[in-house]
Amino acid sequence: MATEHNHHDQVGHVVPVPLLGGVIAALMILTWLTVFVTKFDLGSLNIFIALGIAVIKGALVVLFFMHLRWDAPINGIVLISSLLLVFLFIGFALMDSAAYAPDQIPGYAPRINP
Amino acid sequence: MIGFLSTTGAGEPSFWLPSQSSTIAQRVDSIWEFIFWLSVFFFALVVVLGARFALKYRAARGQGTVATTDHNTVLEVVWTVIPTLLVVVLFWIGFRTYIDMSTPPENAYEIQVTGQKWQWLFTYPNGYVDENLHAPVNTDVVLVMTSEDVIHSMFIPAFRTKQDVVPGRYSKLWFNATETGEFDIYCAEYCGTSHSDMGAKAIIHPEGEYEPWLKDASNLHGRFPPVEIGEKYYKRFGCKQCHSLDGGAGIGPTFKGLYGTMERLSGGGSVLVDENYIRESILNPQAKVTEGYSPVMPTYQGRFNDQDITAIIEFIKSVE
Amino acid sequence: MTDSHGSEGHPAHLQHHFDNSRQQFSASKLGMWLFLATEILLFAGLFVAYAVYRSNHPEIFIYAHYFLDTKLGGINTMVLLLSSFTMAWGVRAAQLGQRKLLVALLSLTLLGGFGFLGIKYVEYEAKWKHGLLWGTNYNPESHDDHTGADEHAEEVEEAPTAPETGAPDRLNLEPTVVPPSATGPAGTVPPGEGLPHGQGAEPDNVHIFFGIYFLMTGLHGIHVLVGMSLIFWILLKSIGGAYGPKYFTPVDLVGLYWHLVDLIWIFLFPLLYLIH
Amino acid sequence: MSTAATTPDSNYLNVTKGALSWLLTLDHKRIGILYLVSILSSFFLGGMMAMLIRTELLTPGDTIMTADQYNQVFTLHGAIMIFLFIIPGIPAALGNFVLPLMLGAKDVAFPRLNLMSWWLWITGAFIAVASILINAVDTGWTFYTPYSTTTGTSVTLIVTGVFILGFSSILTGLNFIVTIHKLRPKGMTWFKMPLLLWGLYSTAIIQVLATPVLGITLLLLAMERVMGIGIFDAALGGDPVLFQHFFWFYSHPAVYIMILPAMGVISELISVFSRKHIFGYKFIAFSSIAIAVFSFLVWGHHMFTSGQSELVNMIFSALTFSVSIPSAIKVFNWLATMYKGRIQLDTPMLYALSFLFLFTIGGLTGLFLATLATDIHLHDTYFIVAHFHYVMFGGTVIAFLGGLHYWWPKMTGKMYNEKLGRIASVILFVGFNVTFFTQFVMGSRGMPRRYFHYQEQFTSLNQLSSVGSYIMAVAFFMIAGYLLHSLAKGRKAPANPWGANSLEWHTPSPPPFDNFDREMRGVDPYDYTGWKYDESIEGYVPVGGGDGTRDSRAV
Repeated sequence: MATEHNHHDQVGHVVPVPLLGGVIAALMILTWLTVFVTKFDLGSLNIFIALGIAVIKGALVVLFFMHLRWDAPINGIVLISSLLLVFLFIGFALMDSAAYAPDQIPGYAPRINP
Repeated sequence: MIGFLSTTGAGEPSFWLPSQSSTIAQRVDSIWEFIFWLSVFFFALVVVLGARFALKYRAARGQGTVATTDHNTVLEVVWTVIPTLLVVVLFWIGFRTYIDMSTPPENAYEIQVTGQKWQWLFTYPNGYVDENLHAPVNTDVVLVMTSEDVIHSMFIPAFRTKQDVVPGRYSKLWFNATETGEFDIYCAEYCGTSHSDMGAKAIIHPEGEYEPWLKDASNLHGRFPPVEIGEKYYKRFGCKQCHSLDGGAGIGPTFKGLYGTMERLSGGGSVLVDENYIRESILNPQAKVTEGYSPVMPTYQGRFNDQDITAIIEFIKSVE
Repeated sequence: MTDSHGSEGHPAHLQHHFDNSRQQFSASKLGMWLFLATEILLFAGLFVAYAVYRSNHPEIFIYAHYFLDTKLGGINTMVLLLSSFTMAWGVRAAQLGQRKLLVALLSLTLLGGFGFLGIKYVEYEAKWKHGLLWGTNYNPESHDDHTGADEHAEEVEEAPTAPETGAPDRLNLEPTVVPPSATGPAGTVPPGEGLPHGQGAEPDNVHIFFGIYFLMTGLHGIHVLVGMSLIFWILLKSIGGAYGPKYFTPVDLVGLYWHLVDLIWIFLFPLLYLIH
Repeated sequence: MSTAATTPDSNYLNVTKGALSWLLTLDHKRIGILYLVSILSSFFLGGMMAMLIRTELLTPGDTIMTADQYNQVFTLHGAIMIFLFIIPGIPAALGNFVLPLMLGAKDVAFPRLNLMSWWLWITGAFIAVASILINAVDTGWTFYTPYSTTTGTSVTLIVTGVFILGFSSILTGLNFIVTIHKLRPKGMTWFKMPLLLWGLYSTAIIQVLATPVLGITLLLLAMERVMGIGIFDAALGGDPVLFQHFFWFYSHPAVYIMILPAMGVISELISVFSRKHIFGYKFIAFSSIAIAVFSFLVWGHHMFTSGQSELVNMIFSALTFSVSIPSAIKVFNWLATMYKGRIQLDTPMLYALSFLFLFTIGGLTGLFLATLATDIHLHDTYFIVAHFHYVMFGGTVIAFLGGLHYWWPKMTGKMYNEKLGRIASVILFVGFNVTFFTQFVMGSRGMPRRYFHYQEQFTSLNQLSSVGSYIMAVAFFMIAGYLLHSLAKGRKAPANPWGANSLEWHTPSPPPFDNFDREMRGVDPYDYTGWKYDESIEGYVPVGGGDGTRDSRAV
């Protein structure tokens, strides 16, 4: 079991512990923050703030915990493509369902309220 | 061959399309025709070139290679741009007509439609229900449709129009018939066993004859003997889906020879099928279920009045 | 045949169709990222369902989320984040060949997984007990069943603070959606005046929220379980000293998977628990 | 130093023996063969269902079965053909065999995942077919809610099967992407890859990114049936139209999973049998990627009449047209490749020409369906059925058959009867057009799809269509006959019977276990100048001598 750090065989980036520690600290603070801001009513801003904080937290995890910052670009492209498709899917589904919502019968659910 | 290429005719069905019987049908058909000839042109281009190359340059087995140019950017850009421009045009004309097809005109005559397994019911403004669509000629008519169970689709080929009918929401379809007569209505969205039998007729009345028809049709009890009314209800309100008239097995007992028999009940005991039992079975179907059948019949409380129920009883009596 | 070849220049872990370790590692990594992309798109469906119902029926979500305990959700978020941290550190330990540290960190990560599922269990059980379930199983206790306000306040442990802190403000802001029928603390609402939590009359089809809640957290929970099994597996292998600077691919890949599970929870938490 | 081509040396078929050596193989070639046998069995099963459908439709009323049986038969025809045959068809069977060979690689990147993919396929297929025996399924392959959530048939079971099949498809796609990225040999840049690899690469992107959405859709559907969660079922407050968004988000890209590899095969065939460099390589390569990207943007055109909003209908109509452009580019490039070539009308080329003819019809009729105004009339009619079959059968299946005949010598080491091959391809072509062209006419005249009974006016067209399907059946039995015969009695195949230059032809037929006995380097796959015809082996040999499987010409 080799314990020494051999640069020639080394594949992948080694992340320093202080950096990992800094990231987890930031994640904790952001978690507290996202709960804290729900105490304030900012109308429709609330969900954007909550999601914004989640995106920052996610980015920290992806970039540092998941090594993407030092990884081959193709892996990042894979991630971004999948996220783009998620947005595409959500975007069209929201656009359409909002547009036909007025045609729906409010509260229609005969098996729930017969 | 001439028939094959003749795309549209005024009113009459052509080789490709059914009769052109609504205002929108003429517009749809002209787009159809445009795409048709465009397709014929490109198809001929590909086939003529392909066949010509295959024959002209055909060579015996074992040939070496040919060295010619393997790309030509100008050519490739040309055959990228031309299709692009053509499809932009296609999109635009198709979209414009579609918007007119999908936007019901204001003040259109409104008929409520319910789709259910497996029939259409058309409710007219005065409350009269019919299994066929009756409408006046040269009038904007809008159908406000919903489904009782699964998705159906209202399809009237002669009017070139179609719209899914979805449970839990209303969808609309409109037309303005340019011809009188009877036209087929189909269900175009697969809905189970009798999907292909879920048809109806669009009956377009001549100018001034629709209102009298509706008045006359609405007056059922004044026009028909009870047995015939019972038969209409039998067809119209979903009875025929479960109760056969010929003794055939179904979800419910057959009506053939039913009246006057003693039926065993699923909870034990038996009952004489008389006026009161039939009446109870219509209004409170779960009360006494015949042995061997599931308690699945919906109640018709509130949908039939006494006169209607009497008519149905008379009809059941008549089936022997 | 893929694990054979102890021949010259071919380490034991190198499969016969790769030229070198670097090629094999980067191939595994790309494969894993592609797999993570499929996971993201698998969850995408649930996020779409969530987005559609939330945007078209916000009243359901505002009403129903009071039944969720933000405190427990927040603690669970932290537990999962911490386990992600120990996992990331574990990858470093594997890369540096620090075997004991790796074993310790993987054990901690696994412990985090257990902690998360334990808290989840508490939350699920409370909902089960109160009939806060999906579809036709949604059958919250009716008001007549209450024997006393105090008992109820204790039982519904997942929503003790919501009415006191957030509800009044929210109610003022959304008057059309949620009628401000009551603002008192839990259990003090007179029967017949809507639900005991004070968030007004129950809107139609609240069960849809719980359907989405159980689908999202359930599918995520299954992923936690799978991740824990994988961590357990590499934990056993790492005790035997299987990983070091030359070969730590499985640790790295399992780490990626675990972080993804964390990543999804990062979004689930505000979407389900922190609704306005 | 062995002499692989001249002596019956060890090859991947005979290197190990016994059933287990096949069922647990990690060799991509054997897995390709396993897949080939599996999907052809499914094709047979699906084909039998098709024959039942066409026989039932000989008369407008009841012919040989009940309405319920008919609904089950067309559902299973669709489900089997799509999920069991055509999606794995070219990628998992032909692709698995040739992709590493074309790359000069020893295997795919993850051989164990590859084997797992096949076993998942077997498991999924077994469950899906078991649902036929247990109460069948009558929803149509589209599983539209709320019909699928309320019908009494075994929907949950088949959905489970298809869910597993989805994983199988994902694993194949994932493997191909990584293999193409990481295992290309020296000298093979992206633009020196054979176009089939571009096709498979684009396909794999869709497989990886779209299939999980099918997974969650089916999971939600199963949950809807088992638990009644009410997302898609209107009776529980759900939204049936939302299900269609979910379903088509996968299932539209899925038709490109079906057609893109077929286009790749056709690019190979047309160039090789025209003895001429492919025309416009980069346009064809990029058009594959473009189709893969566009494929995600057009799903809503399946929902023009569904109650989807007018706004979204408009966007999807516009986006749908965008797919026609890369498709048109490919067709024109193939024609330009043939121009002034030395065209050899061998069986694979006849299939390629059939493809050109049928795919053009399939593509052009798509214009009627992308155009909103005309689609409203044609939606859910036989026009759609015909269009779909022209693209999927006339396109993909024909290309699959072309590819099968093209690589058959490489896979089996045997040549089939060329004359019978040509005759069968012509019979198939005729039968196909008789079957499906009539359906365009029925559809535009207004006959809805999935109809058990139909109006008298459609009788003669339906009968003509059924006759066409019997003609196709004859062709398929012929093909099965001479291919099986070739296994036993076929002439030994030379290493390079067609004079192609992609790397799989630089190794013996059938290839040895490790594919190549030397390290391969990238070549221009469409440069045929290095090969000359040798009468004695009825195949091509390098101009510089040898048989092309050993020398260093490629290096």
